[in-house]
Amino acid sequence: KDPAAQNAAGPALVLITPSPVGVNDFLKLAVQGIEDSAKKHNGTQKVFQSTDPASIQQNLAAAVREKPAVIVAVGFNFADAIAAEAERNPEQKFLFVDSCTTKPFPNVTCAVFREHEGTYLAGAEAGLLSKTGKVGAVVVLDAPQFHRYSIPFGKGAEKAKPGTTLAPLFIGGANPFNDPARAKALATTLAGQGVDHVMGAASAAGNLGVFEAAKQGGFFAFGVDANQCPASPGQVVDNVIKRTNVVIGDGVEAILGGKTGETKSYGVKEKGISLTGLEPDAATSQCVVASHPDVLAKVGELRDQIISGAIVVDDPAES
Amino acid sequence: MTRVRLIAVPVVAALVLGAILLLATGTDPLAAYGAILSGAFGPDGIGDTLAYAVPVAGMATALAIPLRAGMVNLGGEGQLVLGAISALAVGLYVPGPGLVKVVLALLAGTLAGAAYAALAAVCENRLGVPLLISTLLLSYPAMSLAGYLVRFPVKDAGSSLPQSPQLPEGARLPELDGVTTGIFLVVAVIAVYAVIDARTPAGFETKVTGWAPRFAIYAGIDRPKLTVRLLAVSGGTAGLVGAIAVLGFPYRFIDGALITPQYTWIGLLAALLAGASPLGTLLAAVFFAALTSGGFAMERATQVPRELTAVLQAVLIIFLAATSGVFKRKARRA
Amino acid sequence: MTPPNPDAVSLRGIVKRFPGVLANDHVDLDVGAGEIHALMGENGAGKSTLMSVLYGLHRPDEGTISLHGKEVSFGSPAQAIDAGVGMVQQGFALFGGLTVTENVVFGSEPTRRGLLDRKAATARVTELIERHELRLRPGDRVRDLPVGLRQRVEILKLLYREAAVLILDEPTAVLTPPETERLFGVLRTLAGEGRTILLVSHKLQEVLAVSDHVTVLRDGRVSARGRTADQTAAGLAAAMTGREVDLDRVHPAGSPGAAVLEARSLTVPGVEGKPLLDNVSLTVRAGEIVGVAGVAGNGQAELSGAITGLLKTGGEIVLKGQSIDGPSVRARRDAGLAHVPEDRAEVGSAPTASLRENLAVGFHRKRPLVRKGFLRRKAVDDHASAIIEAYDVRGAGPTAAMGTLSGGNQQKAIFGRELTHSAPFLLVEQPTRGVDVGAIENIHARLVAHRDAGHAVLLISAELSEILALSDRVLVLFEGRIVAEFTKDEADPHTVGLAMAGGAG
Amino acid sequence: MIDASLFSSALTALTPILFAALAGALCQRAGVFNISLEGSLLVGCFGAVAGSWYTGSAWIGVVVAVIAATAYSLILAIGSITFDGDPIVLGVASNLLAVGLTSFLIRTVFGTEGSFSDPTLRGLGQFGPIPGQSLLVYLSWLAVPALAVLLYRHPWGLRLRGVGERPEAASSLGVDVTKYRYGVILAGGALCGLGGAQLALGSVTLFAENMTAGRGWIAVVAVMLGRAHPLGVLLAALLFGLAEAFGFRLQGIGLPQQATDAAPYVVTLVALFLSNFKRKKGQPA
Ligand SMILES: Nc1ncnc2c1ncn2[C@@H]1O[C@H](COP(=O)(O)OP(=O)(O)OP(=O)(O)O)[C@@H](O)[C@H]1O
Ligand SMILES: Nc1ncnc2c1ncn2[C@@H]1O[C@H](COP(=O)(O)OP(=O)(O)OP(=O)(O)O)[C@@H](O)[C@H]1O
Ligand SMILES: [Mg+2]
Ligand SMILES: [Mg+2]
Repeated sequence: KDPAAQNAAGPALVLITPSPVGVNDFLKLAVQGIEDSAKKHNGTQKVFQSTDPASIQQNLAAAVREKPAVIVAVGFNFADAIAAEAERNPEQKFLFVDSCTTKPFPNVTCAVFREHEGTYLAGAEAGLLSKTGKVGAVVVLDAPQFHRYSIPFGKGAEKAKPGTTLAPLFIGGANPFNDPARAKALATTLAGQGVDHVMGAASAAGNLGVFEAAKQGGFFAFGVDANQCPASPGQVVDNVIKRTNVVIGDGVEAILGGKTGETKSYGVKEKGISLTGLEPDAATSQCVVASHPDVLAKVGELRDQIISGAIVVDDPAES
Repeated sequence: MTRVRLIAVPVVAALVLGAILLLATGTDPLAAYGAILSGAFGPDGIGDTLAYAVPVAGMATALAIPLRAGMVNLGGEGQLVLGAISALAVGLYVPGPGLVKVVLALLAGTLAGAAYAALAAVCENRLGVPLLISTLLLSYPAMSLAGYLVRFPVKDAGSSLPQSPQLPEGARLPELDGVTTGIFLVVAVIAVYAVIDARTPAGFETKVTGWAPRFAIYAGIDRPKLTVRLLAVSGGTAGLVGAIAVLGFPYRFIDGALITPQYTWIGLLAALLAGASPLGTLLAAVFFAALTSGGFAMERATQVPRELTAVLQAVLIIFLAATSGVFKRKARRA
Repeated sequence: MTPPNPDAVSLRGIVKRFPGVLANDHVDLDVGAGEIHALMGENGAGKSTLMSVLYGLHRPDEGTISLHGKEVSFGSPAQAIDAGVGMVQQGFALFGGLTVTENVVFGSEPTRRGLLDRKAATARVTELIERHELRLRPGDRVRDLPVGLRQRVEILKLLYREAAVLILDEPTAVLTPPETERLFGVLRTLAGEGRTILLVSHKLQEVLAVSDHVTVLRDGRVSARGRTADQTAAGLAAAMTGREVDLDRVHPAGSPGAAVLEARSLTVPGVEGKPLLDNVSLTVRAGEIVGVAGVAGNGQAELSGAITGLLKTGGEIVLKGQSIDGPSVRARRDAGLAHVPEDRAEVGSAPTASLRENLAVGFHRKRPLVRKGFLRRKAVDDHASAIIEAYDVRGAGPTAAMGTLSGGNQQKAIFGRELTHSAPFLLVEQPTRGVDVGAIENIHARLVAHRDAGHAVLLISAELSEILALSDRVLVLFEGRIVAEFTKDEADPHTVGLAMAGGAG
Repeated sequence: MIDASLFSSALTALTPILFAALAGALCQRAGVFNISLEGSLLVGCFGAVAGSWYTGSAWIGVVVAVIAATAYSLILAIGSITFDGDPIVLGVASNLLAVGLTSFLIRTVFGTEGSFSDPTLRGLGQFGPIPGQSLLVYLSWLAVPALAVLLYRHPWGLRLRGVGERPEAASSLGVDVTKYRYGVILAGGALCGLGGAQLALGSVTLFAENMTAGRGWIAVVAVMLGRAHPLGVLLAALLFGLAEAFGFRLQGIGLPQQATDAAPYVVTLVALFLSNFKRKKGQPA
């Protein structure tokens, strides 16, 4: 139907998202990644957006029926469905980003992130900047996967300034991934307890609630996935960025090159995870941390220690 | 003939309205509708439709049962989830051969849902909290409890997500072409409901209560007892649907996975639409399931937002409510 | 043609059709100022419809309405009210949750700075109450008032609106003789002030006693009219029904046998300490009709609830030697109780369901309707046809919705269903409320036949004449207690009426 | 555990619920069972954001929210009054419609999905002495006595209650039942519009799919708990808001979120039990 797609000679790629892309930075980067890959290999690309476990399964099955060169799935919600489809369709290649199947499959390539390393660095910034010695986190759900955004934040802060404490709060409720008002209320609650730096891992919409609380309460927040500083300039200190686009590009390239079945972990060292402030374009990022070169210098040291292995950040999801 | 017209007019009206929406967004309505149809009933789509229809029809039937007596159970989500988590716990922890486990798990799910819904009935009978409110309010703690369980005592050791471990190989309901064999259980429940509704004193008493509650009490039907019974059956059916869901792919309980697809609300709508009649409820449920799976297919094929089908669905019901007598509260008396 | 002194109300050629029914068929009606005009007719003759047309609730399909010689046309009651027409509808139009004052001013409230002026409202209502000696308290909640007082609230509403034309649709259906007397006193005073009163009633004696003129409708057409002084009860009854009706039939006494129902010390607590039913004991024997007389609201509903099990009560009830004071409604019915309730539409039937289904209720767990646990369609059909035939229930057949039957036919169906149980004990409440003379005759005959078949019957009725015509024994209920008991011979309207008013306590 | 921010966050949490619950109470008084509050709120949220975005004025956003939610409530009004449809069917259907329609519109109008926001999107801003509260918060508090006066001190209120108790009687006294019922449903829609505007432009400044997250259902419960009296409804909403804010505190002392999530519902249920228990004791049979 799409004439460009008909003419393209290269591989067909399908990206499946677990929820609508919209303003979700993580998924936007994934879409960017698949588009870049398609362009690079002169292929075609499609995006199937899911809304719930049932539609994830449907979309995955529909993708398999199209027999593309690579099916890319982002998000931990795909684990069971990919395992089932990979088993049933050994010829089909999958790139699974952000999580992995429990059992390895020769046709499933996994790319996972070590977000906790980035969170740790962000926590260090918070510790250095905090006046109250209390930092907090507003996180979607109280589950180990999401603790990667809370516990290491406290650890980093404690490392940077001993004695700093962490207060995490979780959104939960009827609609944890889309309840900005509740995210804001939680952030405000933290501020009421003396917290002045809040890590926001409250979903795309939820983080905006956290930032607004920060603006109103005069405290600071941290974003995730991409540079969220422009959403609330002056309030967002820094972001734990996840280079999903790069990771997808790498993964697709590897699969097209014939390498499949691996699991690759991306952390600070592999440049899959970083902080906006540590990137070359930090100065134009509108992030608060850009005006604290001393803090950035110290955090840069910590990053190097993580890269060298001198510091190992515990993964809360492993516990 | 008039019945056909009663349904046909709203359907056409909804389709026309949908077509206007589509034209407004610059899409060919015929292509979009074609994609919905083939996505819902085509060789690739029918499986999706059935897979979706199992929980929706199951929940629709669960909620239709008390609705027949004029009782609205708004707590289907909690009962569904509680049934699922109970079935899962049995499947995981009760020793024994696979088949026994499956049967016990289904039973446990049914019982858990039944007991919980009956509790809401007791709240109405003993504490004067209307059923509508007691079922709704009790639903949330059940969902929280299940979330808590898979987060702590029943968590999947290998995963960092709020989900349970997978059930062992033997303790699963097999799939046929992507559709759980639980479909037979759901069909059986609907068949039993249809027979009880049409042919037994119990079904008759339920209907009498639905027609005229005070008349039913006058005639010797014990309303509190009936409420408990109907809610137990309703919750039990919801629990069974939950059990079928966890015993099927992906063979585990994932926090929120039974809630986000809106099985319960769409089921309730189907039941309300059909006036809780057993076969009508089934038809409406399958229709909604087809619209949903067709919607996703349409989006994949034409990039028209799948929400269009949600809009069509709701508009259709509203037109139905407005133009036909199916939802009339009371026939007017002389 | 135009009379020099135009009538206060003049209806000309009124036609009103409902789907399938010609309710009013070219009806003419003239009523002078200061006149009490009675409107009579069988159930469904079109009385309420005609009055509703005058009150703006229905628009006539044909015909004209004139008030004091001026033609008017009402699209809504609001317009009729503005033109000075007021109506007390059959079965009241009161709000139980509101006070007397609120009910009275409802729809034309006095205001001050945009808000309700409660003071002015109360003052005006109090003044009207005093002037017409209505003995109401403006602040009382209407739901706490007995029926007789509610009736007065309705009258008060008309007075408050300064209605020149007062329509009362069967106002005495629920009143006792003394209350009726009081009401008529008020009506006469109002007529004396020059107001026009239209009174709809089935009760011949009342009409003869209070009205100046009378019009009889039959099948939507005027079948008789004239000065009341020129009419006789038998003549009016014949005009209504088109046949001779035996009006004053007092049925012969039965021959009571063994006690079937024994109730001892039935008590229902009230809100403020005063019990609604206070230590009531009674016995009903086989082959006996025991009538419970009393002004509505003196514990009748509670007595019925206590016996049927619809209300939880203190005390003991023994049915055929078996204690039933614990068991449920169903157990009591299984033990031998049948019941014709007061409220036919909501309690006695399911209006939206078919006649067939309505008739199956109560038989739906028993043979022959059920066999091997399943309801048999054929048996259900046969059962319905049998009752329809035996009790002459007229309508569109067994599949017609109960609610589409006329009131009289609904009553026949319910009677048929309950009598078909052949239960040892039958409780009947207000069997002929709102039922026309022809139907009354029929219902009474059936009750007596039921008694003569050896069944025990407890009859609760606010209609004293009905109690006297049927009962072998009469109990009088006053303020929750049985204050007097009479044998058939002792019972006469005067003494029983006195007891009903508390004069025997 | 208890400090000013507890009340502040309770206040923020309860405002949309309060608006919706007042809408529900008004409808209930007129004998209309309104369970489409959730959908009305959501439509209000969307209208507010769309209005603010296209005009650059948050207050025009509020007006658009009110218009949108009022228009949306026409579904219930026309369906249940003019066509005598079952209000529960219409409520459930229109709630689903609100979710579908706003998700559809966010894609077709804003060209995005999931949520829409922009740094230049105008919010309501703070007003008055209490930090973090918009003018609408105060308005919601004012609405309580205003509605109480309307219901119990104004002729309309008297007629409205009459319509709720016995529509046929009210109509025979010249009160246009249809007009009153339309009036309360549409007014309820307007109130929900204000609630949605507060949620989407007051609490936060964005629209997210299904962002009402069950607040409309809580409002339905609050109507019940508050016995459809404006003051009672306020207390019920306050109770819920406090219980939720308190639940956040419990997380702070280490309870898992899954446990504290249930807190407001359990508290509400207990409150319902207690209030009914008292009533039962005071009023036998
Ligand atoms: N709203 C209506 N719709 C259809 N038919 C009606 C309506 N109101 C009255 N009828 C029919 O019109 C006829 C006249 O009814 P109406 O109520 O005027 O009788 P009535 O003389 O007042 O009887 P009753 O003594 O039972 O009160 C009846 O056949 C009745 O069923
Ligand atoms: N609202 C209505 N809708 C449809 N049909 C009606 C309605 N009201 C009455 N009818 C029908 O109109 C017919 C006449 O009713 P009506 O009330 O006049 O009966 P009736 O002959 O007076 O009987 P009865 O003496 O038992 O009241 C009945 O057969 C009834 O089924
Ligand atoms: Mg009649
Ligand atoms: Mg009448």
